[in-house]
Amino acid sequence: MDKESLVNLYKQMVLIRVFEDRSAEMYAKARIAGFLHLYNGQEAVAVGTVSALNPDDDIVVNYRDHGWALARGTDAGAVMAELFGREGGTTGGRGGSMHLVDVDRHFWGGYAIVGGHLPLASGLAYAAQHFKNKRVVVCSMGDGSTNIGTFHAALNWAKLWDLPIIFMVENNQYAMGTAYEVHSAVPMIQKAAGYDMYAEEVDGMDVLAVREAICRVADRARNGLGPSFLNVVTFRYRGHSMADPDVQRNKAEIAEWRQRDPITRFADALLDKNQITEAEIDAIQKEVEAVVDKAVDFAEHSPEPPLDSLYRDVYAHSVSNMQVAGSLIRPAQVAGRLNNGQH
Amino acid sequence: MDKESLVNLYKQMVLIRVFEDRSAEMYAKARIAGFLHLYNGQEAVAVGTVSALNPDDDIVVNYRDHGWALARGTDAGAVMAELFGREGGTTGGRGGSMHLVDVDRHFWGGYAIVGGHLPLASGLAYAAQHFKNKRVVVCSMGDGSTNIGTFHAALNWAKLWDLPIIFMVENNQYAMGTAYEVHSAVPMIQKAAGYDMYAEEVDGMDVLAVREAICRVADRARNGLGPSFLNVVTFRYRGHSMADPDVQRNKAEIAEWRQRDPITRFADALLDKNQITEAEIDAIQKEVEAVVDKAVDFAEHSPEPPLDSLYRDVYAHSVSNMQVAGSLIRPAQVAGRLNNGQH
Amino acid sequence: MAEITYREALKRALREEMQRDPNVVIWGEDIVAYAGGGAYGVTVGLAKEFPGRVRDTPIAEEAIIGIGVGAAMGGVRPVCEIMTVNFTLVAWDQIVNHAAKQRHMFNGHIKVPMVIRTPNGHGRTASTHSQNFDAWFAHIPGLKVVAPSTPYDAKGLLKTSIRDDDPVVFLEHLQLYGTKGEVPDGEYLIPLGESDYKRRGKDVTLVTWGRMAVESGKAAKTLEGEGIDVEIVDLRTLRPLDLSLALESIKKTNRAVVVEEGWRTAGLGAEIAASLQEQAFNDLDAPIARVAGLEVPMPYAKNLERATLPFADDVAAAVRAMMQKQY
Amino acid sequence: MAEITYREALKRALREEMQRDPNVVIWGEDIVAYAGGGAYGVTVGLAKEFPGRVRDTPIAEEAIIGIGVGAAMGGVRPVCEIMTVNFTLVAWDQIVNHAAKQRHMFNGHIKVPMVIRTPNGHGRTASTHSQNFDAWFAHIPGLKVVAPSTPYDAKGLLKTSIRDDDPVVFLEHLQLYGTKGEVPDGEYLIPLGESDYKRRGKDVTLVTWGRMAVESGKAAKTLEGEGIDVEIVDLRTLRPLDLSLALESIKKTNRAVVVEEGWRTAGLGAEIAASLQEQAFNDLDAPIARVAGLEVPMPYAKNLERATLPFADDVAAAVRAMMQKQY
Ligand SMILES: Cc1ncc(C[n+]2csc(CCOP(=O)(O)OP(=O)(O)O)c2C)c(N)n1
Ligand SMILES: Cc1ncc(C[n+]2csc(CCOP(=O)(O)OP(=O)(O)O)c2C)c(N)n1
Ligand SMILES: [Mg+2]
Ligand SMILES: [Mg+2]
Repeated sequence: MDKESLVNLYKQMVLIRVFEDRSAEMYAKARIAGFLHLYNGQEAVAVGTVSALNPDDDIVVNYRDHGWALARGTDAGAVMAELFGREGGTTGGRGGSMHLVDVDRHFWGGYAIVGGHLPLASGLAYAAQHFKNKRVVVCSMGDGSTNIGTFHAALNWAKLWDLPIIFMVENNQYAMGTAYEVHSAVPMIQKAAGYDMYAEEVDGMDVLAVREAICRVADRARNGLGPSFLNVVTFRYRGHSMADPDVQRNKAEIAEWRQRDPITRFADALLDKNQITEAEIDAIQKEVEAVVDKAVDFAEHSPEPPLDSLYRDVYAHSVSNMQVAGSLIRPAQVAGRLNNGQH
Repeated sequence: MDKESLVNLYKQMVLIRVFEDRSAEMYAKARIAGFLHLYNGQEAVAVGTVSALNPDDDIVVNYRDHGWALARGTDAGAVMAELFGREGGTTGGRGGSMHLVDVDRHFWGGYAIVGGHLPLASGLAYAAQHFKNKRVVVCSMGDGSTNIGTFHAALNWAKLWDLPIIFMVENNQYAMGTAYEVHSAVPMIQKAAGYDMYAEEVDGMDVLAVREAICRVADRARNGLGPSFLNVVTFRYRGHSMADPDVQRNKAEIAEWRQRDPITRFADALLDKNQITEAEIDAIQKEVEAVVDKAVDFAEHSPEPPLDSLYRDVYAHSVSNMQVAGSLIRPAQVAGRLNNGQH
Repeated sequence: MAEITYREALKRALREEMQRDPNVVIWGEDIVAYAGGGAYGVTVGLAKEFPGRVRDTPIAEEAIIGIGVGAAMGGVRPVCEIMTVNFTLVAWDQIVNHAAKQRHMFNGHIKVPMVIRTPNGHGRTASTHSQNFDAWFAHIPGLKVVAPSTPYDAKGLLKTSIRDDDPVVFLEHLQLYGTKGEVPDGEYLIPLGESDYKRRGKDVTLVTWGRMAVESGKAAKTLEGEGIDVEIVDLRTLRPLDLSLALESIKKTNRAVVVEEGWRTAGLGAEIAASLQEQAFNDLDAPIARVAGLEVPMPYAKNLERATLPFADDVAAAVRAMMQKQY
Repeated sequence: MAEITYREALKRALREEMQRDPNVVIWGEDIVAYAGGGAYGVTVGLAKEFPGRVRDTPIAEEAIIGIGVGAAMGGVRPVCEIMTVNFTLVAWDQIVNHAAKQRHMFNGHIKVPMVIRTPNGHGRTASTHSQNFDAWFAHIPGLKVVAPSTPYDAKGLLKTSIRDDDPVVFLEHLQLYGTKGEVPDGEYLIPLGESDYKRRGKDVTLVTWGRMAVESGKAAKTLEGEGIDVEIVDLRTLRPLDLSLALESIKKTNRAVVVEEGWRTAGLGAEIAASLQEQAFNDLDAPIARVAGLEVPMPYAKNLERATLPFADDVAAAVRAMMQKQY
């Protein structure tokens, strides 16, 4: 990779870190509500992965999705506006933090039902196979998402039909408060054995290691060798969500993982090889903070979604007499509250 | 095993074979309706398994359950009456062929939702662990039942909590009309690898091989070594159910498997070792046919369940004001049709 | 115009739409190998005619539907067959939290043009294999739900459903597959969300769908002999629910019986009765009655199954009771 | 008699029943380690107090409930916590085809004494995490369904549910966990299947449950100031459904509004309205009205979530409309 690309990886990780810290502030200021799952510590996973994909490869992830959207190039303002629940957000404030989306960039969204998005990802891979467009699907999930039925159903089928998909576990070793050994009986990588699926273990705190692993398995998929499984070992610095007091993990463990911080580690490596200077690092920090300032500003000024948009896109507009149906479906008591909501 | 026990295994297999052939006749005579899944060819699996279990070990199986009930010692008349849908059946005609049960013999029933009974079996194993009663649970399923989510959820959890359970696949190599290689990408035994579960492959056409395998894994479970997985390779001679024209399997394959018939094979072995005589074999055949004649006769004379029993056991009788609720729940138009149905 | 079966009408709809659009694919359990094409024979021959586009799948309804949702997101138009409606429960989360939510939750950026074909029905198949979840499907914003009662409706509605850009649950019926009716040879479509008069009459309105529309027709013949003239409104689509014809009819008859196959409490019949009494309060000379199934897990025994399910005689009895009683 | 929260009332019920019966066990996701005991704190401290009997599980609702069913068959009395009601859909087949069917299908030879505790509710959690399936649970023969609105009811009904020999779905509510009410210090039980007057009045009957019973109470205060005297019937148990008090009340008020939180079409409110118009036809001076949630996947945006959910003001508006309009 050339210097510029390497520096760009660094910059993207810093962007995610700064964006997440600011999101936490905005949550404290009650600009953001509901569940807010931050990506601090896991930045190298999304950034390394996206750097190895083509622009038209598909990405499907869980609710811990800010880093993925930002790494894929989604405008930070649109992401922050979504967290604020504003019209300028990636879903106009409908999905919120857990359901960012950017279909133009083949980012098919964050999903909040554990394991629920795995079959969808296999389905997208089927579409790639159907259209013979050489696309590869990356499906990211947490370690706690490997014990539910859809994990089995989706992986088993992907192998059976040789679908071009990469199942990537962002193994931060906790599912909310439940430690890995409490929810799983076998080492993560062994979970691929039952599907005879090609599997690798990857250092998720090393952006280049993630990038290289994705290159290898994406290649396999593009060449018709079918699905792969990656156990990407990482760690989240903060609680599960902003609602989590994080009393269950011991501080020493967290401190230890912070020693392996993907951002500082990568900065040091670049400095060693003279691929970046302290001055550039400072400049990037400033540049990124400016981007996030602008994002917050955009979100603050983005209006609430209009009330009369509520029924839009429950269904395609093409539906015959959905108006009639709508008027039957729609409760009388709120007629006043909605200007002229249509289905 | 002593001569008598060996001969008894033989007799049980013959009983199942004769019973199933007679069930087919009764279906043709429209005495039996709905789905009728016969066990011909798989007799050694249930007989060998049950012979290795204690009377208080728990058994949970799928809808192909006649052989299991008979092997466990359930009265053939009660089984046939259930197929007829009569009061004398194991559930008084409510469950029919797919839902035989004999709780006194720790036979917890046949289940008709593919994979649905696996969590129930793990739950029974949890109960054994909870009460420290040294019981072992045998959970039988078909090869086609290993691709659905509950397979994963139940096996994963059983391993995690070290439950005393044996997951046994009666691998007859077809799921209805779908051949093994069409529904599965890996050899059956490999499906245990993802759970790091002790696994064995067993010749399901050899009653003693099945018996010995069960002895080994039941021992493990009783000694706290947790769950096991058995790939018991067998074959069904008839179609999936009586509704199946069985056009998809080629006749040569069926003929080849009939060469390995568990009953004749076992008879020959016993004859070789002079543990049975031709005369005894004929006597057993006659004795078993008499048993099945009696079973059919019992079923024919067993009355239909009374209409007013319909609401019985929807709920426990203890429920406060279930009468009131009942009268609200119960449609008006049938009041006449039911004598005095109570909930 | 030829008489064909409901089964054949469905197959023709599938064939025509597969010929029309190469991205229409079909998958499900035992739809290729088993008995020449499907547990109930709807897809017989299609695998040969459309190589690679009709496939047998593992038994895993959550994947059949979930992978269908993903494929639809990616531009394929999957028609997923679930062997019977009972097994949709295994995929319930995929239907409710995924298929139905995508378009609205993602603000129109994602669409899910898929059809879930599955039969309601019974046949001495006992409690887990004889259920009816019409009310549950009809409760879900984002889903469209169709339940044809005739071969004509079956073909026209299935073609429309396959072309629809929303997820459609298409409820067929085991007891209707073999029934016959006239179906035009040429192509035609029936819009979703439009109910239909299956019989005109002046004394009482029956609001129904699916198998019970057929049973209601039988009851109407019996009642005709007794001088009771029944009007039958077949909803055809259960979501969106079109009650306009039912309301029009009640203005004339002033009496309505809602006829459904499933369990009564919180069944779809309750919604229909509740909406009708709300919108036609002053037109009603009698409370809206409901004919429904008994609220027990379906027993296998012949007499108990018969007692549990509603048939034409139950419909007739309910109508007689309504016509006799004074309010 | 002390004022305690709904959350504390539930915990006391769990503790008392675990002390009483050593076979009562609790399992669920994050009920031990996370935040000291549960995503919503109901089980805080119980794991320490009852070693080995309160356990964190893998995330696999189909197993949490399915293994619960099997354990119950084997004589254990599991109380399974599903973090929120939205995730019960993953286990839907286990609930409908297994928990609810066992006793009847096996002719009484098998019983399933288990409780599935799970909260309804919202909180800017968007479309897959803000749902209400009350109508679906209430549709299922073999299940009992409970939905308490006060700390007093929560404790008494949960204790009864744990002792009940049938599977009970116990619907708590995120918005009620922090609400306070008087709860006796001594033991008491509340039978399942009995509705309760939460307010006596003469002008109009509100039939409701759960959070909407509380919202209805607020609306009643507002309306009192306007000279409208509301009677509130809290169903408390959704299956079996006890409409006896509602019918008694309507005889007096001649007007009823059904108030529910979930989607209107085929919601439980429809069943209540349909049954009441059937049984109280001549007592009614106005059609039975329904207050319900709007039929869209729940949006995250504050204003849209607020518009989608029903609150006291919606109840008051519906009552006013009913009192003003002449029929
Ligand atoms: C089916 C389902 N059950 C439970 C939950 C509640 N829940 C949300 S996130 C979570 C933990 C997931 O942990 P993991 O998969 O490791 O992902 P991470 O948050 O660590 O990235 C749980 C239990 C859910 N969203 N969906
Ligand atoms: C969840 C579910 N999906 C589909 C079916 C329909 N079905 C009944 S048996 C069967 C095939 C099962 O094959 P296998 O597990 O190999 O068992 P076998 O009949 O060979 O003993 C299918 C698809 C079902 N009963 N349950
Ligand atoms: Mg994790
Ligand atoms: Mg098989």
